[in-house]
Amino acid sequence: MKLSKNEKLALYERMLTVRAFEEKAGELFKQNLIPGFIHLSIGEEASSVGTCSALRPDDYVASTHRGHGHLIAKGADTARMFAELLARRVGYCKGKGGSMHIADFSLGILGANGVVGGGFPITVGAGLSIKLRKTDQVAVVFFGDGAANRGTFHEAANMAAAFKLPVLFVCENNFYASTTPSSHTLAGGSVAERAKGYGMPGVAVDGNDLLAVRQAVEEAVARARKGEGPSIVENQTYRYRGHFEGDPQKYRTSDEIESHKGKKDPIARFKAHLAKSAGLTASKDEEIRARVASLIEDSVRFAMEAPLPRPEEALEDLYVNA
Amino acid sequence: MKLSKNEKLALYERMLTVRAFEEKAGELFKQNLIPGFIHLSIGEEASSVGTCSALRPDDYVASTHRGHGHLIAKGADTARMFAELLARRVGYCKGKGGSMHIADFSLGILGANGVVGGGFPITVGAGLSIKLRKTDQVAVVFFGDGAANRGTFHEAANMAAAFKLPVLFVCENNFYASTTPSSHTLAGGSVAERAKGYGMPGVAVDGNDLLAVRQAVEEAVARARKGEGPSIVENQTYRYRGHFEGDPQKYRTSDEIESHKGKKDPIARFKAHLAKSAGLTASKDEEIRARVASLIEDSVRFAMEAPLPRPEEALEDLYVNA
Amino acid sequence: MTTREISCSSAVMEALTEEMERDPAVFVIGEDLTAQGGIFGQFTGLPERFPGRIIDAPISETAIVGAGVGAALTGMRPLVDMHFADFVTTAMDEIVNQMAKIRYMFGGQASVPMVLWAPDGGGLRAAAHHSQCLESWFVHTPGLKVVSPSEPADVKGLLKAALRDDDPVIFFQHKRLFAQKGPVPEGEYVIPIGKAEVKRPGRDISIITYSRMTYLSLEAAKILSEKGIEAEVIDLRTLKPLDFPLIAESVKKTYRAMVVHEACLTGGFGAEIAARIGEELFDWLDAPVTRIGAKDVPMPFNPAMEDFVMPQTKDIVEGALRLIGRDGGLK
Amino acid sequence: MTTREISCSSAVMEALTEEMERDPAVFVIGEDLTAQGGIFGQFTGLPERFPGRIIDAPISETAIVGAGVGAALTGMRPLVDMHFADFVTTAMDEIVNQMAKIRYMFGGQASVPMVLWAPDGGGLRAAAHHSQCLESWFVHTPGLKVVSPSEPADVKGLLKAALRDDDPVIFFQHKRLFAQKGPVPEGEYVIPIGKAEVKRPGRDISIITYSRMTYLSLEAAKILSEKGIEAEVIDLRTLKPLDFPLIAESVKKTYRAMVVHEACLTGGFGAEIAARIGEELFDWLDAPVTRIGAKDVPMPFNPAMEDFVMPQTKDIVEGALRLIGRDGGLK
Ligand SMILES: Cc1ncc(C[n+]2csc(CCOP(=O)(O)OP(=O)(O)O)c2C)c(N)n1
Ligand SMILES: Cc1ncc(C[n+]2csc(CCOP(=O)(O)OP(=O)(O)O)c2C)c(N)n1
Ligand SMILES: [Mg+2]
Ligand SMILES: [Mg+2]
Repeated sequence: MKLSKNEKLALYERMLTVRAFEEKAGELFKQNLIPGFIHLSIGEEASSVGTCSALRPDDYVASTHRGHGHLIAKGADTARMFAELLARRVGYCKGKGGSMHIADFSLGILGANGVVGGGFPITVGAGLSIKLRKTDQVAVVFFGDGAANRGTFHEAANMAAAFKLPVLFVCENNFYASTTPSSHTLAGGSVAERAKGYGMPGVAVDGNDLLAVRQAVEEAVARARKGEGPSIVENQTYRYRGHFEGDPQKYRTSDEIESHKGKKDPIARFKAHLAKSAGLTASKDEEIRARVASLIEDSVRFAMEAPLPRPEEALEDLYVNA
Repeated sequence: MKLSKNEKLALYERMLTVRAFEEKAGELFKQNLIPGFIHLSIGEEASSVGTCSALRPDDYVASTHRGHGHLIAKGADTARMFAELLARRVGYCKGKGGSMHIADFSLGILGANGVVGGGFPITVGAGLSIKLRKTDQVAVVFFGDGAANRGTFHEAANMAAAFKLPVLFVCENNFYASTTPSSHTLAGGSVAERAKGYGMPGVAVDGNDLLAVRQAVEEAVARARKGEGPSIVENQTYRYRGHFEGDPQKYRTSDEIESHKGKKDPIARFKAHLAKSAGLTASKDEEIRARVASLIEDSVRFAMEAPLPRPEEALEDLYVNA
Repeated sequence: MTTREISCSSAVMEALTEEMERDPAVFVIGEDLTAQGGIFGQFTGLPERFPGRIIDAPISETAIVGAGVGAALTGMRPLVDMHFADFVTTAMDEIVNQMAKIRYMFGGQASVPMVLWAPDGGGLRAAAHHSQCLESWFVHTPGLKVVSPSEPADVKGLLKAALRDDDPVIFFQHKRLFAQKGPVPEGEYVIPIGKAEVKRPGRDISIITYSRMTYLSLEAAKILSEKGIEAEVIDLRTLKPLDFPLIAESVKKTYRAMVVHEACLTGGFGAEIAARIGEELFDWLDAPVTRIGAKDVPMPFNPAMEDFVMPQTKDIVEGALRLIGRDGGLK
Repeated sequence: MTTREISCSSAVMEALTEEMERDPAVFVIGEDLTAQGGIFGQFTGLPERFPGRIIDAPISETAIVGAGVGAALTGMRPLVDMHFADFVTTAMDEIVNQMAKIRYMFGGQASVPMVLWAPDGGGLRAAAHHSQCLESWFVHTPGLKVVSPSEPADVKGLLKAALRDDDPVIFFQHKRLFAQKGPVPEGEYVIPIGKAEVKRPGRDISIITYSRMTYLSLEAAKILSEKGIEAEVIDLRTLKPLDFPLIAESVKKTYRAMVVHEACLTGGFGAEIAARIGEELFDWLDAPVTRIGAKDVPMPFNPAMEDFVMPQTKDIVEGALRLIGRDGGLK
């Protein structure tokens, strides 16, 4: 891994963009402007950005219900994302998908998924497609600690390993699945360890350390591109917000939440690193943050001003040839 | 494990019964007397008999499409089994189930299953029920190397381990799933090794060695009864017959099949052991074999003479309270 | 009997509390039940009252449902919480091939006394994966019973009946009705599975419906009444076994029938009801049996689109007017 | 065009061979395909002809179907072999929530050009887990196309159309028809999805059917003809989208309609067809639309029981006679 200073600064900016997007989405939700429900990834930015930074534009990513970060990390347009959350016609899915079904297929994003663990088999299929088409792309599936208990994880891991597919299983282990701590439901306690049962490498990393994530993913991606098969990377992290916006969060204390902030925060940590190693000054930091803020502001304005679809448009987009 | 000579002789007789049942079933099928299709377990008798010999009558067993041996090993009546294969009213399932759906619930058998891997979740439920009812029963699920790749395996293994349920996963690894060798589809190559990912013990044994199977199962059962949770036991064995009767078997050579017979045969091996350690003489062996032969003969006669159900009986047994 | 106003989610809570008190074999398994009383608050208080009997499972719906089957086969009476009805898709083998068929396949040796409890329906802007009404799949599955009540009182009485039933019951409850209140009798009562109820009598047209559409149909009936049309609204409550005698009685009185459900129109349960009415009551009909259901698309996220896709009160009113106008109006 | 007699399984083989030659994106994934040409011999020769493009998968139907979806999203055109249609139960989320909905949920960004190939039906004494007809679930699922042909010629032409279609198609093929032979044109042709066909013209009653029941209906029509009743037999071939115009044309001629399928009666696809005929052709009907389907139980193993449960030719004949007798016989 050899990242230039500018590359690092770009990753820093990307993490800030994810966070700012999520914070804004939370606000809009609170103002009842976003319908349905949304799951924010604040606190998990090193995982989404670190992972996607090791990918090429033509690589595939399957996302989850907590997917805004994955999209932004893969290069999605925050304006069209807000537009989708706000159910506008210019939203990524013309207002038909919302937060749980958001994607930019032109960026290789195979979709957020309302079904936990729904992305595993799809990603294996992308991996198979890569192998059949003989390209050196890779396909990445993001999933939570909770999703690791779905049968789809097992079938996909086994098939990817048996066929040596260029697939990367990236667990974002935030130690909770909705209200349930993984200590109660994840037998064995480790997602990375499960890799052994399929004869593939598995590694758990500090998922709040952008460079650690990047390193682990880079290695797994290199392996996959060489045709050596799949890997599991487990990014251990934490979500600051409730499972969904509005979650009463009776299952954990605010002390517990606070204990993961501050020095453990992935953005603060990378910032400290940059200050030391990439000459990130306070004014440079200000400049980046201002850019991010104005991007988010512009994006929201674009989305808010965008027209809503006509109700009858609900009947479009079902079939290619109806 | 302390088995008396008589106990050992009884297990020998049980294995012979399974084999004789299966051979007879094969014959009846060839004569077009058994409708549908049947999967025989010839060559795998040490697994079914060794496993069930370590169980109590009140323990549960979920069986598979290749289930005749499991039933006999758990104590089922061969006459009613033949009657079911022959679609008679006195068959275990009144002729509604056939070979793939055969069971004696009074013996704790939770059913053969036409769906590969269908038994996993059901067995976990039996384990949960045991825990809730606070008994010291155990629940055993038989499954093949092919079934180990189904998502149900994973969900069941994880749940059993997370909840420390008294469940035993007994893999009958015959290295083929239908026409497909497990080397092609079972990533990692070992079912027993998958146990680690769930933090439970897993052991692979020579599944043609009755005493090795018995030993491994006994240990796992003891653990389960003490409330220490589930285990995997992988009995490595081989099926002599095709996947189903009538299988053209293009996927393997007859040399391969023959190489598993003779000295490797589970019955021959146990016989040799008994000759040395339990004084099994030729005449005693003859006596046992004659008893088995007459049991099978009587059973078939009973079944053949038993009346068929009336077609309208197809409308019965759907609901308890219709 | 005195009654009080409680919500559908309180009705669930009461039914479960009473049945768990009554029968130690009853327990609940599903995801995220204990920390916050279930995602609709329907289990609030139960984890404390029945320690160990409300079980938080891993995200393994296949194994959860299958575990319900295994527990039911071995002496227990599970209620399995499907979280969202949409996720039945992850456990169809367990539901259709195991839960529904075990008794029959094994010649009546076993029974599977379990309740699969599934919150269904749209209107929460939750889009395509969290809004479906899938009852028609299960009505087509021999071996199951299917319940889908609307009023809190029915929820309570039918849930108690389902928990006591020796056969597997799928219990659909509409997510938009959890907060819905209604009068519920004090004390012990059970509503038998398989009985529909006339929620509003009428002579001009029979509206056959269930679940949330019962409320919209009642609203529509009010509007129709102002136009001089008296609609009879039948809430099926149970979909399988179907209370066809009650439907027939009504249609023989009104000569006109309309079926209303929230599920997609094509292949929905309304087709079965309409086909049966058409077949068995052919000579009684003055007009075609009309069906009202959602438009045949996945549920879109955008609220106006979602409302457009789901049947609305005005669709029911218009459907009735069309039907009545068709044969020259009321006689 | 010259024709020759080939079986349905040869028709599958030919269609696949031609399409795999034509388009390198087409491949096949499923269980046990290569060693013995698939469990119905339908893929014989293909593994040798297209090395690496006929893929033996682990027993992981959920992942197999999902992998089909992922491959379809990324430039391929998979045919996914479901082994037995009964096992769709293990992949319903992938079929219903992903394959069917992806295009719509994502606002038309993506398409899922894949074929889910599912051998269905009873009559093999294979009992409850290997005999089902489950098409009505998918007809109720917006986003899918559903095909269920009977004749080898239709199998070939429709399979080619399905493989070229940019939308997901479920292709049901009856297990008892694999050996069924029929005339198939030489050379290249495609049969459009969505078109039914009159397999026998008649004036007295319309028998609307598909899959194996087409043959029984044609037999029944012959018997009826001897009694002076001319039945028109329509083979739907495609169930979704439904060729209702052809049905309507026929019913407007015969004034009587009967729907015949092998699936269980209650909630089967026959309900949808009957409901639609009842609704849209009310004034044309001289008699109720009758449905013939399997009795509402899982498939029993015993052969006589199985035959009793499945619709037989005589049930179709009797159904037609009842219908015709009802309105006083032929006019
Ligand atoms: C199959 C399925 N089961 C349950 C749910 C409801 N659900 C949505 S998110 C979630 C928790 C997921 O936990 P995890 O995989 O750890 O991801 P996280 O939310 O922590 O990012 C649950 C149970 C669902 N959407 N899909
Ligand atoms: C879910 C499912 N998929 C496929 C099949 C078809 N099938 C029946 S047995 C079998 C092979 C099973 O292999 P394994 O689990 O190793 O058991 P074995 O037959 O070797 O005893 C297959 C593919 C099935 N019955 N159920
Ligand atoms: Mg989590
Ligand atoms: Mg095997």
